[in-house]
Amino acid sequence: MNGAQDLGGMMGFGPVDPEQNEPLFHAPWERRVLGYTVALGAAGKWNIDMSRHARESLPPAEYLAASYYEIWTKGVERLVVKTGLVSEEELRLGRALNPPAPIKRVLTRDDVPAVLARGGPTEREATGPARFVVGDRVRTRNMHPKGHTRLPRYARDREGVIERVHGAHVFPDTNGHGAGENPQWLYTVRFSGRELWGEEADPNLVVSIDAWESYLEPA
Amino acid sequence: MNGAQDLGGMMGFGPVDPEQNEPLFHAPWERRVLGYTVALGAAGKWNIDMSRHARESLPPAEYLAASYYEIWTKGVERLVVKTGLVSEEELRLGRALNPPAPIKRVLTRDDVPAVLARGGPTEREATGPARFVVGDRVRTRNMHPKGHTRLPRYARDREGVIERVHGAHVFPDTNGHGAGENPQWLYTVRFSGRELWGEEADPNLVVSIDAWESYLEPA
Amino acid sequence: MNKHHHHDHDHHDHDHDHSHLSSIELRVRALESILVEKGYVDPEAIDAIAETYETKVGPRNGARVVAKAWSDPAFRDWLLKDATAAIASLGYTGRQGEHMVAVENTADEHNMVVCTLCSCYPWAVLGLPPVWYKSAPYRSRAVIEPRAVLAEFGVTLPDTTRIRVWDSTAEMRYLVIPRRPDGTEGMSEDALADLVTRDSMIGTGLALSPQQVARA
Amino acid sequence: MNKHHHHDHDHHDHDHDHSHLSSIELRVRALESILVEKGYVDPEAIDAIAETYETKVGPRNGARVVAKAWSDPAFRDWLLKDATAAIASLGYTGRQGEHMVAVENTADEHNMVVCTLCSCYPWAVLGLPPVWYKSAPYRSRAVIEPRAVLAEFGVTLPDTTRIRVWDSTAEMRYLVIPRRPDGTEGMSEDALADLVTRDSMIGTGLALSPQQVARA
Repeated sequence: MNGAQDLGGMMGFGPVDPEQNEPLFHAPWERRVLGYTVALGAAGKWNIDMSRHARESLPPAEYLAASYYEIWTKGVERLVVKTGLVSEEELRLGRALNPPAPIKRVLTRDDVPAVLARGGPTEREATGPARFVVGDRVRTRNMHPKGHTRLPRYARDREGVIERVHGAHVFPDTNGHGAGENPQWLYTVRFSGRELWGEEADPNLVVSIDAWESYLEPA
Repeated sequence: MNGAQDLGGMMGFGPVDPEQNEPLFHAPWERRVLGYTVALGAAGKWNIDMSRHARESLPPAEYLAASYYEIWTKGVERLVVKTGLVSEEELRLGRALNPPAPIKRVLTRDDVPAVLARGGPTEREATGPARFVVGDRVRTRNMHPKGHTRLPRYARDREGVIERVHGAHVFPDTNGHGAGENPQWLYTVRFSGRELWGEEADPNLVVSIDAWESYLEPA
Repeated sequence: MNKHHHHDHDHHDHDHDHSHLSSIELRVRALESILVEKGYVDPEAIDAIAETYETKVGPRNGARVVAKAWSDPAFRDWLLKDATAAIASLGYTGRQGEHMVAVENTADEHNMVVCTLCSCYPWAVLGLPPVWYKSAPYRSRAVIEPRAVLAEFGVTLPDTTRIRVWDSTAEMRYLVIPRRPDGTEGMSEDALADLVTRDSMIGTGLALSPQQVARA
Repeated sequence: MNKHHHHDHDHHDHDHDHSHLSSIELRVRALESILVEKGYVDPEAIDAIAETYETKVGPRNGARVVAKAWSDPAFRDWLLKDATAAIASLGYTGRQGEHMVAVENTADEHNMVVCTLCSCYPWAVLGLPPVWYKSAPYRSRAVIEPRAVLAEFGVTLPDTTRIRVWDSTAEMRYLVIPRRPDGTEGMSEDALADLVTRDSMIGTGLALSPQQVARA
């Protein structure tokens, strides 16, 4: 979706402001929401693309005003409600009212090291040959889906070059809506700064995105 | 600038929500800020493009969270400070501390009908012939200026057709920064929905923008 | 949650700007008092400006233009050819209407006006814009999914009707001439003007039928 | 004005979300208590997850990868060819590092990593991302004006150095191998790792010189 999350090339946010000796968390609640958001992965009720979509579909003014962990908080609230783990009323009242819904697994303390060390690889066996090889010239599609996508606006309908081929990976545009993994070949596509930003761009800038095969056409 | 004001094609804002029997103003302060923003035009300290730029360069989260007249309020606050009519300290304290700056004119009640009836036409005598005629195919430039511009992102680097020629008009990209009116030929450029939004767009959609000549190249 | 500190405003398009919402009235008043104290602004001029749009300049102006175009083919032709002059002949000129273009709905094409970059609107013929016109939902969606927007206004057009969206990115201001409803032959311009709603001149509505007006 | 009703948080990248900022802690706690009461989440697992990034997984992991690449040409070649396997050989695997790519800075090219669409970051080698990496200024500007961003980090490169920005739009995670500083011949991998800052592995910094480390 063309939402507020799609920030590449936007202006008006001011300078980057790195914090010296930044702590890992700025408040205890950040630590908690990180922890339970990750832990809830084991429940098997959603995938990472659904998580991202839950965050990016927050109202734009709310998304842009929120800190990262505020976005996580609102995201996980949406996910537990949408998947029926928690009712809106429970969330509003701040306490459990209904019996728990069945989940796949509860992560225990002992599971944590193995689960984090395993992560969630997204590479899958390819179901067909790759359409493109390194060096091919491609053009990204001009597409504006209302649902989840990982093709940023600034890189749509732009001509670039295949720089790497990464195997077949889970396709977020369907997986983010629970519509299946539908793995597709994934490529790093390189663009000149001028192709992306016009003739006034830095002549020594090259930007790449990682793009699924269906985002691309031969140039 | 690629700011939050450039809303065409963005998603996530929800339904349009027309209010039945909407009043002209929703609170007395809206009426006041409308009035003095318009009245201050007579001071001759800024032009309409500078007004627009003052509003659109608000931080994006603030812009999107604000109502129209809140944006006007913040815009006029910025303008009076920037042009030296009011100091930041005066604004903070809410009272005058320094003597007034010289202005061109104070609008009186009696002036209002004539001033509103005259408005601020932006057509100027052309300094050269128009580059395009009705029916010409053109392509908008891929440009991402940091300053004020009136070429929306969704209509950049798109091919369209000249539909109307409007004469030479004040150029906002310079006028908005006090860098002169530099009038240019102004055109209505028509695009197919598919050119703008890709092959999944409504086949019976046509969208136009009004574009200054320097936004355009022959297609 | 924790919304006790701000007032509930009537606006549809915002409820987020909490740092200033409760104070906006004070803020606007404070700046006015500085402007007046410094002699930059005459408070009576503020009232005169607001009164203009409260009592003189509003969608009734545009409705008269449309009614005349429906009634007078020569005026219609003039309006389509040089809207600024044709509209000025009725006395409607000036701020946010300096350069007018009139666009006519037909059986094949429906026109709709938006300003995606700010909220440009033909004040001289329609007055001040409604909140929805200035809101992010309308500004974002009118150019990419106008049919869905029209549906939210209760307007459903055949898929074969072309939607023609005018994004007011310059100082040209667009007035839609809605289609003249059936059964209005012989009606006076005044009576016809009653059929012409504000939304029908933005393109998010259609002109009313005489029956609809009678029921209202 | 009128900001008395909300707390001042330490964040750099926000101060607008006033409806929830004061209540976010309550809100997070309330959801945790529901999740625990319903048996979906074990509170000890929450601690174990946080502790992992507090004590085990952080930029020191990445620094060891870089130091080894500087010291061992065969490892460097492996890292550039198959970063996931090479990094796994040092014991760094898993969440937000499942698919790694290492990119090497040279005299001609400087690499920089961003995630414009969310905040993807190679947790397995760098730990949790800093606030600035997740902020709108960095995410918006890194792809359009990376040199200006670098300047804000105190990094000024010759105009002739190509800036190569990697926007992490998929599950590939990028680790920048900064240039090895001069005067580091013969240093141990442990000592070299001390030169490798987090920012140098994102591409918003350079590796430190031994003199800079000694002064710190």
